[in-house]
Amino acid sequence: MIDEELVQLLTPEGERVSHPEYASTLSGEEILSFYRDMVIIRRLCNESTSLQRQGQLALWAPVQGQEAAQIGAGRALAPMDFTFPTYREHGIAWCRGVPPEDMLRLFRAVSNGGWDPQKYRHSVPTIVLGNQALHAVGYAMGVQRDGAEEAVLTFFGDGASSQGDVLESFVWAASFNAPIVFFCQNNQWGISTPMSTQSKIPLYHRAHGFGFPGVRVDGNDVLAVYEVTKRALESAREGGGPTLIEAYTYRLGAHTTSDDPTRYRIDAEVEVWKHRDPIERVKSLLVREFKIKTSVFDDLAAEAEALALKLRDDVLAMDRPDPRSMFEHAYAAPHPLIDEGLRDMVELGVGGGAH
Amino acid sequence: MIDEELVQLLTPEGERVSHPEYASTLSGEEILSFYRDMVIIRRLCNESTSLQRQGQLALWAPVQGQEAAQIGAGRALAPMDFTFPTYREHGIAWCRGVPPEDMLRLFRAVSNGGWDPQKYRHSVPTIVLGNQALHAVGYAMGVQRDGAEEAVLTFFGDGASSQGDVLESFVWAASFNAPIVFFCQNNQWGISTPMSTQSKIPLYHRAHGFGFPGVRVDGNDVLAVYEVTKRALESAREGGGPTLIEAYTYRLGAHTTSDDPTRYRIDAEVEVWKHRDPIERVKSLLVREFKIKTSVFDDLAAEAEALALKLRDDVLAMDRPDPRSMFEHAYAAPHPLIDEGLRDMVELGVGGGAH
Amino acid sequence: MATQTMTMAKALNEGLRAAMEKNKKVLIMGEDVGKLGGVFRITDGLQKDFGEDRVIDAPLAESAIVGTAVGLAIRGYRTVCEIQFDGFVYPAFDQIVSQVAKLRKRSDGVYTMGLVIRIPFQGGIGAIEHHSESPEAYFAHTAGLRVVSCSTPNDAYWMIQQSIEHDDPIIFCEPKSRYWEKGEVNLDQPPNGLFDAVVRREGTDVTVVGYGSTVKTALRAADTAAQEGLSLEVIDARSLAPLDLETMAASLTKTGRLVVVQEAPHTASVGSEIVAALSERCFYSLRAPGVRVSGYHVPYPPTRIEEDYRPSVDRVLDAVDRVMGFDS
Amino acid sequence: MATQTMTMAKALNEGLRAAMEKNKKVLIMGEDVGKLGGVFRITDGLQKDFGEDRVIDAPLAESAIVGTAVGLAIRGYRTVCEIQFDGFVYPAFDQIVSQVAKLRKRSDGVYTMGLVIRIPFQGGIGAIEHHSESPEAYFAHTAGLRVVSCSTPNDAYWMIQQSIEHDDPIIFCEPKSRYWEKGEVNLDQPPNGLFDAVVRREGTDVTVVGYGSTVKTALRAADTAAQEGLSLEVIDARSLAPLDLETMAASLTKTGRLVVVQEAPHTASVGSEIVAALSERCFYSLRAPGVRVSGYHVPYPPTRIEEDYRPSVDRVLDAVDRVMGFDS
Ligand SMILES: Cc1ncc(C[n+]2csc(CCOP(=O)(O)OP(=O)(O)O)c2C)c(N)n1
Ligand SMILES: Cc1ncc(C[n+]2csc(CCOP(=O)(O)OP(=O)(O)O)c2C)c(N)n1
Ligand SMILES: [Mg+2]
Ligand SMILES: [Mg+2]
Repeated sequence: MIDEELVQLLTPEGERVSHPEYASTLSGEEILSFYRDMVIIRRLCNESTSLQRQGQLALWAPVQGQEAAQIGAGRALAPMDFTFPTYREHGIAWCRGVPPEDMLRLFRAVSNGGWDPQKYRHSVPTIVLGNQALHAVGYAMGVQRDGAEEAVLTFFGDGASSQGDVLESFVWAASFNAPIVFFCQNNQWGISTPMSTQSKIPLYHRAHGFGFPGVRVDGNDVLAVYEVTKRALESAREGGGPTLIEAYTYRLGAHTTSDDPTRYRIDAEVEVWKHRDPIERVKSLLVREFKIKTSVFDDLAAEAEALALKLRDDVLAMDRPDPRSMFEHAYAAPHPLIDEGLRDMVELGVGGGAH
Repeated sequence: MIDEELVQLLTPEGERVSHPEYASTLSGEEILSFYRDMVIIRRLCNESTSLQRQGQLALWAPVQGQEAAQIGAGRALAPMDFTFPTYREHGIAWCRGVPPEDMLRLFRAVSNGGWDPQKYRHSVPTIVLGNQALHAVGYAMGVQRDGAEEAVLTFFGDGASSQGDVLESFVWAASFNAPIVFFCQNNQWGISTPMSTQSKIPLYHRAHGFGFPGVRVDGNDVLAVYEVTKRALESAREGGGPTLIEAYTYRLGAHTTSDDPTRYRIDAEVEVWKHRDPIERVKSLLVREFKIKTSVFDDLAAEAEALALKLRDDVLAMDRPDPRSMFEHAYAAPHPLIDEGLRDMVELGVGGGAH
Repeated sequence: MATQTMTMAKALNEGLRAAMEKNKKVLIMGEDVGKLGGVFRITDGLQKDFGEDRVIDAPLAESAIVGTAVGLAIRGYRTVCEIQFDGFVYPAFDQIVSQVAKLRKRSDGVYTMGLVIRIPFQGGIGAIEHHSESPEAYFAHTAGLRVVSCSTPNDAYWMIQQSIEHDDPIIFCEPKSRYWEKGEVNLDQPPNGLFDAVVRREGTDVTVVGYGSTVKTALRAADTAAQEGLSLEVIDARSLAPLDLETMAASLTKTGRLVVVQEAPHTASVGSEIVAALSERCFYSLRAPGVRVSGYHVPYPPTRIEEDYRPSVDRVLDAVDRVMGFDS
Repeated sequence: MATQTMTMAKALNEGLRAAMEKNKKVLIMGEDVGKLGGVFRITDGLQKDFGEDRVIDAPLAESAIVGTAVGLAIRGYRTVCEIQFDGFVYPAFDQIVSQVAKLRKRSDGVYTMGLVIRIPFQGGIGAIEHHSESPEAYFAHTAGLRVVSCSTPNDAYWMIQQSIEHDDPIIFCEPKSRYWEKGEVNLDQPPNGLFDAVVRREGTDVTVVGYGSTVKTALRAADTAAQEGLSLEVIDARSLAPLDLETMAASLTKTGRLVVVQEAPHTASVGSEIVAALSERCFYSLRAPGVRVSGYHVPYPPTRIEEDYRPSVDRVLDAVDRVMGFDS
């Protein structure tokens, strides 16, 4: 256990541990399907990194190390819940059904979003740190006004927890008793800024100061993340108001493919966290407790591989958009400057897609 | 006692009570001088309200009911400490030595500030809710870099406690262990917004979530406010980092002279708080314990009266500024648009002061 | 035709009421908008009639007022945010520029940013600092937003309803110094499209463009100028982004002379845009350069001297003289 | 004369180093400015040499970065705030507009707002959204601020030092697409005053004004135009507020034709101001209206198509053709 306050149901070695308040409700089949999601997300993430290295993406924000946090949270959602992600929630997007290629449109720099947020009930990525937390509270206020039994789940990092918008969202969530769960992935770093610059004490304590519960969960333990998130979402749906979940985890990779973490963190730290790998511990459990055979794992790896290859194909097929598309959807209604810009562009002979 | 967490050393009836952590260190003479400050501030405030009613001020932000909070805090300051007020800290300004007429320049609409903030070590009033909390933390970071044994005291209201800037200032103060005390006057209202809209739990709890101490003090008990603030300032000066003080008090008057509180709050509430008047309870103590004679109170009242009359004279003598003064101090160095504006104004025949 | 005389404040109140009656998804949110009815009483009585769920008293945080309105828009609501005074919109600037203005685009048209941000703007009421600002240029510059301003009770009544119905996010600037002035409101039909400029007074010598508070200043200047035999055409821009350049250009083709009157300082302002855009459209008609009468390039002064900062009739007339003095 | 060839990024780094050596009160504050040296490495090595108290890694909150720098200024420090990317300056907008710009005035000249806000701005590096914005007009419009932009390593080296020494708050816009381009830096003396525009190439037919990234675009256009027998005079505005209108007007008096090139959208922009101000000053010299080549009025597009959004050599030449096509 990393600290006593941490909710953990599975040790890094894959041993079950009991917790006074939470117990795993998952069957072996379900755990295997969680494992599958994590394996796929890691594989897709690796593929994306190499696509970026090969010049096929402008940027990539890896999720390695945070698979349990995201799959645990994402699988705890009910279909009608709504999610507000940052730029790194690939695992959540996966759970919501967003096609992998859509997740990469932003990073291929062919879209500022990438998917239909209403269709998947998963908002477009928010890059400005913290902005989405307020959107989530507002959406939750809408849910309240509709009298719907739905919850909202929003994501931010340890770094973003210092932004005024995140902190104001705590004030509002408490004030309106909004059906929202704040999911903070404390991956210990905000680019080069260590967690200790944002707070000297665990982040989940913040919630208490605003008058709602905060829980720290082992973010590398998919069983624990699932139970904690599920309970918080249920509470939100039932009128119990907001919860802050701090998923204590680690960003195994670089901040993004533009980042060079060797400048600011030591290998030893990364090594420690590699031993806490979120995927390995579930595998141990599956092997030991549920006697899952090697062939099953091999099949899943093959499935992930196939998805990665498909992703690669899909990405390579993503053409440069028609420049004229920049004028679409900037406004809902006709606007003279849109007409003027489009006319100028066409007169300049610009148009058409890939080149 | 209003609630168990509240630090109180003097009941509304003027009886001393003991507290496990704080004891009054003040002599009778000192208490009398605190009483004097409160009486004067109330009198000056009433004078300002009537000046406004008579059309001599554009606006006035009354401080009635909050005299103990402000004089208790203001008197706890060491000369080299620095303070960052809102628009309502007339009692603090008084303690810092700001001439009363200077406090009214803003409200007579002849200045956007009113006094020399470096001379009195009391910053200019901040009207945009919460902005000053960050200035205070920055100033405190400067104190740290100078290796000085000084503390910074900043003020905000229950309403402003919801602003991102105030909340970010908590993050920074904790992160840098800055020598700062946050003094929140929870006067129960932010214009028409009740405290319950900002938080369902007492505000001082917020500090704990950010990793530093928070204390709730009876803001109508000048003895308690003084001790709590003094200790927090000392701790800051000695490297103990930030403290949040929530002074639980009440705005007896309107938000400002433009406000009509009958639209949103009931008389009964005001009546309850009138019985907790911060001045009366000290007077009871002075009479009973220190046998202060009526003539002394009469003399103080007369002194306050004289100051009020002088204030009135000073305000009436404040002429409309020369319009050309708007170009002064907008920039430190020459600027073509300043020269151009001034030239245009002079060509239009504008200039000179009162009319 | 049902008409009624009322103040601009009342017209806004009635316009909001009409919009709320028409569409259950319309909400009002802001500081003190409930029991108090807002510091200018624009929302007076609405919470009583529509309930606390539709007229929402906000905690004191502007970024959150706008940020939650974005979330409500995603959920299908249309929130009218009240910013208490112009100088307090800046804490919400990030949400407005990075989210309100861009989310439709980012979502490829899936999200409708149905929200209106009402800002009592400009000076003239003798307030203290931050209560008299003219922030419209910041929003006009921002792609993804639209910015409008009313100058009469009739426009106030209709433009607020048109803004709420519109599918793009709208910054709605209300000239607070005109809140208490009365005018006729036609309750049957809107006078114009939301983005149309309107000729308030016809004239032949100089085109004077104003908006919000400065329309009246321009009309007064036209009165005075008329006595000196000069005929000013006064245009109320109404929409600051997009600008109705057609209406302005038509006037300029006739007069050849342009004066723009605004309270904001002139650098990179709406006035700059009007002058620059019309100098391009009307190059051959222009008999003098377009001239701006603006607030000076200083922080808004203490209000005992604000009338020397705000464009006065004298300053407008001085500008008119200047453009008349050019010969070409 | 000691000169050295270096990139703009290195020149900024050396300029910051020189300023820190000269004045112990100079601090650097921002996200990742310490060990990482900033995401663009502009502050590389400075924390190592000047310590964590002078090169401060900030918690992730821009309003606080600027707000605490204000407090540090009151205490007598001079903080250079690094905003990581243009699109992240908006959370600090309130502090910049309401405090940084106004505190000297509010304190009647007692406070010196000694701070510089460095913003890597404009696009062209293929980044994702919010990393390619041109927010300069917002600041140019704001009384109390000054806004400058460098376009060469030599200017970068000197202008950052001049900005730090200056007693007014300065928004320092760095064209991130030019960070890695090399140029000669004269280590002995500054080339110009901080607020001077500079003629980068002399010409007689059309005056082309750019700043930051667009200076090079303008120079390239001038090369091409020269082949067609057209002589463009290219001015680097350098100071966006205040503008050095004298230098521009002098050029315009000669050429009679003006094109302004900026990445920001044109409405109420610095380009609008240049066109409007010069149309007034040079009315009789103008042979064509001033024309702006700007970003389009849309949110910055996905960067696979950003070169169709940013002013290109083609678009500049097209504008040149347009102003040449006017006859008067
Ligand atoms: C307002 C704002 N400031 C700065 C940035 C640049 N930035 C992007 S990610 C990042 C670090 C965020 O750290 P954290 O919140 O912990 O999330 P993580 O990247 O670790 O998932 C920064 C500073 C930004 N996107 N938005
Ligand atoms: C950013 C901002 N928003 C709105 C206002 C308008 N306003 C002035 S005072 C006030 C209420 C403040 O309440 P509180 O912080 O409790 O202080 P109090 O007035 O009670 O002393 C409001 C909303 C403001 N000054 N600044
Ligand atoms: Mg992180
Ligand atoms: Mg209050």
